[in-house]
Amino acid sequence: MRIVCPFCGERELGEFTYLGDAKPVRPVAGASEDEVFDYVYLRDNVAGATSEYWYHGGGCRAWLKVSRNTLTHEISAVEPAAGAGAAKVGA
Amino acid sequence: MVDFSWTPRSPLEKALVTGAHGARGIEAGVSLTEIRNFDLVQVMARRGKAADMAKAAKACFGVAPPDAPKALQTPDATLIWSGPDQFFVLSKGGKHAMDTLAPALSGSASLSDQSHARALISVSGIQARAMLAKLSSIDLHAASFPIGAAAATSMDHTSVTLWRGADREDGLPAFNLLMFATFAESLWHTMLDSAGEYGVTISHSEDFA
Amino acid sequence: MASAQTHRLSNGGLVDRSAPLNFRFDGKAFSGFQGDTLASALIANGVKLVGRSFKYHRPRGILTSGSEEPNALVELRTGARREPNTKATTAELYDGLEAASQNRWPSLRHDVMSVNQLFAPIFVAGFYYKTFMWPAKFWEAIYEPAIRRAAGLGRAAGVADPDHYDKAWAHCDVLIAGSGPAGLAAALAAGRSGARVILCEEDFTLGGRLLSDGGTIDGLPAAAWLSKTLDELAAMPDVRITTRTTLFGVYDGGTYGAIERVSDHLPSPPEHQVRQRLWRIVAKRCVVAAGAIERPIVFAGNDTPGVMMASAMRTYVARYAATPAKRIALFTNNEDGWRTVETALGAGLQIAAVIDARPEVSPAHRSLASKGGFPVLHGSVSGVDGGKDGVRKIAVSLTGGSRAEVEADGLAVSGGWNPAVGLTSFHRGRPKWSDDISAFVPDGAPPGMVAVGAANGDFGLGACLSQGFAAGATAAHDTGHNDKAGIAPVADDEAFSLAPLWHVAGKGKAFVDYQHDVTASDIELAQREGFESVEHLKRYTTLGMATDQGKTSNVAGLAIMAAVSGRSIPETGTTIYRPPYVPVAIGAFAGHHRDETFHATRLTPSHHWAVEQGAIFVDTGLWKRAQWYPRAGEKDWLESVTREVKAVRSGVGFCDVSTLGKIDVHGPDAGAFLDRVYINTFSSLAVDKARYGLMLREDGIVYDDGTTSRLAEDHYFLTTTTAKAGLVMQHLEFCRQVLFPELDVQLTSVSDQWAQFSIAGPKTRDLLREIVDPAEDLSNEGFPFMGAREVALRGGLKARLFRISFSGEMAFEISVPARFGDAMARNLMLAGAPFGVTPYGTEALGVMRVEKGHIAGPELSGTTTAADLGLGKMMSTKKDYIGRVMAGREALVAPDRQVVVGIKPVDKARRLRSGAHIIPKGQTPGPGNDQGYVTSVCFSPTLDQWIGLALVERGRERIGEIVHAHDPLRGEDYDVELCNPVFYDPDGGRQRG
Amino acid sequence: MKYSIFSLARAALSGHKNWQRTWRDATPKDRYDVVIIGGGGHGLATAWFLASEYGIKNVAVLEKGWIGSGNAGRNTTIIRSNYGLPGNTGFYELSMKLWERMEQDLNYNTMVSQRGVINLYHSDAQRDAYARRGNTMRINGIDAELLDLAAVRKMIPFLNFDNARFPVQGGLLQRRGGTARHDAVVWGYAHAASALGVDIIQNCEVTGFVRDANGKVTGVETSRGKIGAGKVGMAVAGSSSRVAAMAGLRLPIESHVLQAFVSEAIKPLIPGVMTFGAGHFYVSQSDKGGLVFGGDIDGYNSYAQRGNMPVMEDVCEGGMALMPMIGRVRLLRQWGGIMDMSMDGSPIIDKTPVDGLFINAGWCYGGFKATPGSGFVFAHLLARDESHKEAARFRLDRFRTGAMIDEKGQGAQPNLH
Repeated sequence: MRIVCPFCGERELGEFTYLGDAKPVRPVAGASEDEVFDYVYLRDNVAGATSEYWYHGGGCRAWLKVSRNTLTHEISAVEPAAGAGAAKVGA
Repeated sequence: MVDFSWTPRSPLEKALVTGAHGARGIEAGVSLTEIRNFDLVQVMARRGKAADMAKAAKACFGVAPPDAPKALQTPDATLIWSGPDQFFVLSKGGKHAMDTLAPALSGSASLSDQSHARALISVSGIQARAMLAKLSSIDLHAASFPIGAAAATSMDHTSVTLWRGADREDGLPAFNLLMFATFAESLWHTMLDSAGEYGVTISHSEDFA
Repeated sequence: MASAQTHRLSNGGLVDRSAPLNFRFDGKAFSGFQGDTLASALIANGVKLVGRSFKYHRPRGILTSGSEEPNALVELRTGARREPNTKATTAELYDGLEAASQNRWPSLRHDVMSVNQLFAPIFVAGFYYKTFMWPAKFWEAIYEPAIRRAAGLGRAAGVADPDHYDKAWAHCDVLIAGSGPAGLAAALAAGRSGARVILCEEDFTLGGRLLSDGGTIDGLPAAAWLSKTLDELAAMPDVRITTRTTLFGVYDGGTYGAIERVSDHLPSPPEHQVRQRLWRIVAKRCVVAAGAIERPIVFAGNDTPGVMMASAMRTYVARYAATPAKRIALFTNNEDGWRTVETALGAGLQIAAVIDARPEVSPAHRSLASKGGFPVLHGSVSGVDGGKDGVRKIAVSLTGGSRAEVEADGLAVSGGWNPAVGLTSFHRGRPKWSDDISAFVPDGAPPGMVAVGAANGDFGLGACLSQGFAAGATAAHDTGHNDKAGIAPVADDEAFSLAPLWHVAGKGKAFVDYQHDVTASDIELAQREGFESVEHLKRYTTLGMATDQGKTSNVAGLAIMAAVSGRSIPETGTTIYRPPYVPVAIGAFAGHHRDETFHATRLTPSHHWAVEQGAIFVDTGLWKRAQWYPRAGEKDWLESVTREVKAVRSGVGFCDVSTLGKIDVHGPDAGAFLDRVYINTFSSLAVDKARYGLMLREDGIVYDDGTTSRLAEDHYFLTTTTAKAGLVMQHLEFCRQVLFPELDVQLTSVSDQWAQFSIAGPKTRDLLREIVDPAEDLSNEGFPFMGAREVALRGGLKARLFRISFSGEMAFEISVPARFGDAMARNLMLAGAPFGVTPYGTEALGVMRVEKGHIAGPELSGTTTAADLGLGKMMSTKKDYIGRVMAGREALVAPDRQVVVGIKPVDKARRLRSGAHIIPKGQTPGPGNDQGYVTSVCFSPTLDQWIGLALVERGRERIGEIVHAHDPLRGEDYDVELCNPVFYDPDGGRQRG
Repeated sequence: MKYSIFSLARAALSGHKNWQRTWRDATPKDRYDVVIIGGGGHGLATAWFLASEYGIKNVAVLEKGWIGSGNAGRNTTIIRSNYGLPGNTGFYELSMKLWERMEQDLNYNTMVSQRGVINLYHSDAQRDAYARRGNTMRINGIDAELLDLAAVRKMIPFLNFDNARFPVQGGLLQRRGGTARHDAVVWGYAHAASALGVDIIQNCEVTGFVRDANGKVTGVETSRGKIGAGKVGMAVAGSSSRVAAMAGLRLPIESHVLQAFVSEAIKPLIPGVMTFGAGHFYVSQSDKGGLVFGGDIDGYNSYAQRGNMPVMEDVCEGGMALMPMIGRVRLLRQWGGIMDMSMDGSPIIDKTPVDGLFINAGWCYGGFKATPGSGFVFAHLLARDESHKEAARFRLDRFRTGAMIDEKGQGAQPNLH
């Protein structure tokens, strides 16, 4: 598999570490146990197009949101996580 | 009281043996030169401060730091992209060391001294690409990785910073490799293993190539 | 003396008669020529019997001339380099080659195990599932060992492979598999357009079937066109052509695997050279010009030595000038088979007969037959008379029902051609059936891949050239190159005519899978028993699972299954094609990563100093850490470690702790950030102070711990455990970039920047005063416990000093830039000499931490909560942090959880061991009363007894209780007392003093 | 027809023309007492135990492809019961005991071969962890031995002891562990269950659940029509989330690809099963002679049933580190299976919040060895509406309550288990 890092360009799979589904959003402080449980444990585990977090730890250390198909492994889009490249926020 | 000396010791002090290595009877296809005792500072822009940092850096170096995987050579420093909003300043002689850069950049960036965290090796020669192809998944073809191209990547499952410097005087390509100091000896042996079939010339230097 | 090459033509072929090579097969000396394979050399020497089959040990000869070979497998080379199951058809001959037949005893000609053929009526497909069940114990004791000995093929060397392997990456626009006419045409078109091209050829000579079949291209004889084309390609700097290289797999994102047999054609690899190299090729486009594989027809006796694929037979004659037989019969169902007749006649061989299953043959062939003086029989081969010395007589069932016999010493067989659909199908694409050629053709190839020529089911030379060329041009265009391909090479297409024929009914065993001895009747039996799915068929009969990967057997097998189950071939379908396309040495996949270079090694800054000191090292992750420093006269590790601990507790010692993960946390929001990742608060930490921190995973379980210091308002220096350094960095980056992007914080690993030493013991200050600039105040007031700041050293160097203690002693940790780490160790020795300074290793470090009740790896097991570790009070109730909510789940706060507690043996002389379980005293151990286990133990020199930490149910409520330490694995069972885990200086006076 | 050497000999006389189908080719009835989704080892074992142990014979097993086409036919065939945590330990030992009588139970030779499983250790910390685990086993009445270096050398002298990056220091041995012929397990259960009246229906894909007004599941929609059911049990590891989603459930499970590899057949080289403790590599040698080996999952969610090269290389590196004698042995085939990776690395066998729907899922790396045990306890749950005592901890709500069974201590990160 090859992932096009938005910062580094196309790189091979071995440079990246997988985390998981990017859909669950960490509940805000004060959220209930049920909400946090859902965030931490339950997954759609989609067979098809998903968005997921990958870490370019063997490269620029950016966290990436990768749109990938779990049936074909085809990658359709890659974008940086909100805080990767944050120095340009507001610029 | 006893007298101390604080002699710096390269992480490759033991492993690096100058001279020839590998296949004999052919002209060495790869030259490996360790550059010792350099200053290396990691500069990371603060949130929303990319433009400020670029401005401040320009004041220091005369050029804006690279905003993409490239290495910029200035008369007294090399600025190497190392990730989004960040770059390395590689220099010698203290002009761009941590203590001098910090005041100039501190408002817009966070600085970490990495001078001792890395070993620096110059890989050059007619077989440099063939040898690096055993270590690096990056396409180093002249057209894909021109002079000044840089990459934050991995070799042997270890993070490295790789960039292509100016060609050697004989026109052969030269690559620079910053690797973590604690991995350096291990990676060095892997490099020798990769280069052995081509014949290797090994040296070290206090100066950049 | 090597025997004469009795079956070598006096001229012709691509062998170099000026370069004779000697070799041995089963100990007998032979000679061949440069350019031979082992198979062609054996043929040239008249050797027909080369192997034995898997199950029945039937005598077998050479069937093919390529990597599809099922029969001619040998053990190549000897000693540590012995390679079992090597296909003689792909092994390049070299001087001194030694090969042995396999799966036979005592010899190839007289194989005792061929007795299995007598049991053949019982040894049908799947027979073992129906028997060997009684008595149950007999399976492992008797049946299975016998089966295992009988099964298998060649013998592995059994000792370490002495050769090296490496792996490399390559990148291109257009990757081409195969150097036949289609592949070369593709390379020409893509190369001329300026694309970067890599062409991989499995063979050691370029040209593919052109080498055997010839032809006319652009008006030139094939050989001339080939040489001209190779010259043109060689002049293109961005076209790379590699022989002895098989493209074996396609992976995601246009990554391909190829194996280059760098030195397999040599007696042994030259110095500094590898045996084989694994290529990971990243290609934007791939043109598969891998050709097609001729398929056998299943008939009784079709495995007799001397029965050979028609195309292989003409390859041996034309390319190698070796004659598999003197008097050849051809059994074909298609036009192409006849080319073997033409080649054989051209070489002066005799044709006994052509048995053609088609109703008609062309007038041209009729006249060829009359010219050659051989009959054309319409019908099928129904049996072969012969044995281990080869074919003698061939029985023919003629169309219309009568029978005929043909005397011949070789039978060429052509059942048509199967495109090599492996590569195109490795992404689970299923090839589709083509009625035109009665074969499966590629469908659903992975992105960027296209099959051309024979690999695409177009067998004509003209079609191969034009398709290959067009695909090369398109691939170049698609990868951004100008359309400068020029004009395609031109050739005529050969006539194509085929009447599908898979199986000829007859008496005697008719083999589908030669190597695994799967017969047509096995397939019928499988169908009868309900194994109709092709996947069931494969698994039940082992069809296609041999080393040839079913290249010659799969399609025939499923065609027979289709026939007996009344379905069409496409309805029956194929099994899934799996990489690798050819078997690949495991060593090649490992490359450099074996033995001591299996994984990288990390060395601490003082490593080589420690080596000089004679330290014993321990692997901690990738690190080598000094475990202890033995001294002359010490009888074991315990004595050394005990000395080191005592030295620290009574004087001063130091230990390289540079392996701890170290992270610079910068930015205005650094404190707020740390508040969210740690359970305790860091924003309130004063500058120049350090604090112990604990972080949880989001599920509420403890993740890591360490000391973090505030070096400036906007700069914290965070440390992690050695084990988790990289993972914590990743986790913090996730927090920074994904969870809390609104915070202005920057992270940098500085693990390698700093050499860090722990200096501990009551004389620590004395030693430090020798090292640190006298102007620095190291007094308890000037540098209190948990202080952290930069200091000047004597000699001008700057260092960071942290007043933290893992040992429980008065201690500091000192950091200097890493290149000074070696000097620091030497200077500590120098400066500490008057105080008896003692370097200590990780064992002593561990002893002192257990004495002090500090948690470490064994307690941070990934299942313990902060409260389990006795650190529940650190959990802030005033802020949100990672893991806070999940840590409150009922089972994680249950009162009966196993928590950290100290243990002491009741018998003070007893040794403790980690991994023992805790059982209430007086009870018989069982699942119901297994209350915990011992996590860490040590001999405490300070207490002069073994002590330990344990995780025990309600442990802290049970201090003082006597329990059993139950250790059946080591046959031990003894009483221990649960106690306060802080064995040493519980008030902490020493570290604060 | 009863299988034996005598029936084989008799059949040989008639040219094997009289063998019956190994299992009946059933057409679906309108309704069954229990419908099992998934014709893998677990589903078929469940059906057999329902029929043989609990007297429930009106059972259908629905398989979308051919039986055994999922992980039952894609694993590395290892059986063992060397688990360390309450919940797993007892369950896997129950399973092991069922392996030991499987062939006689089923009248089918599944080639259960107890040649031993050894987990090698390379550090004191690993030894201690294995000691803890082995003692747990012994306390639960399971065989376990802790071998030191000398004992390992004696038992498997061909390992790389002298030139290793992470030298072997010893191992935890379970002699009763070993391998079984994976496909035969599927066929054996199918054979025996079919003989007891269970309908095995291939090429029958479940496309939805039939629910009554109260939401109770009363049947399934399939590619071969609607089939009514008193209870529905799903045993579709690899696809659990997909099937559960049809009932509106989200699970603490991710699907991941696990690759496996087999070498060319060679004469006997390796006696039992070995796992390398300093890398990702485990290996055994099949009766046919191939080295069957594997490592870790590829690490990213996948339903593609095929993996990538980095893991393949990683596994072979482990192999070469442990026993460099296999360098010249060739890798013959590579394939991938889709694993239900749960959030704590342990399985789920429970009722679901949907009435009438029962789940057997989350097997991670443990599915094959669990086959008979899983079938037994799932049959118990389906028959009795309550968990078997050895599966009582495999609850679906344990993640909510915090009662995880986390052998590896990796937490809610499925790809690390």
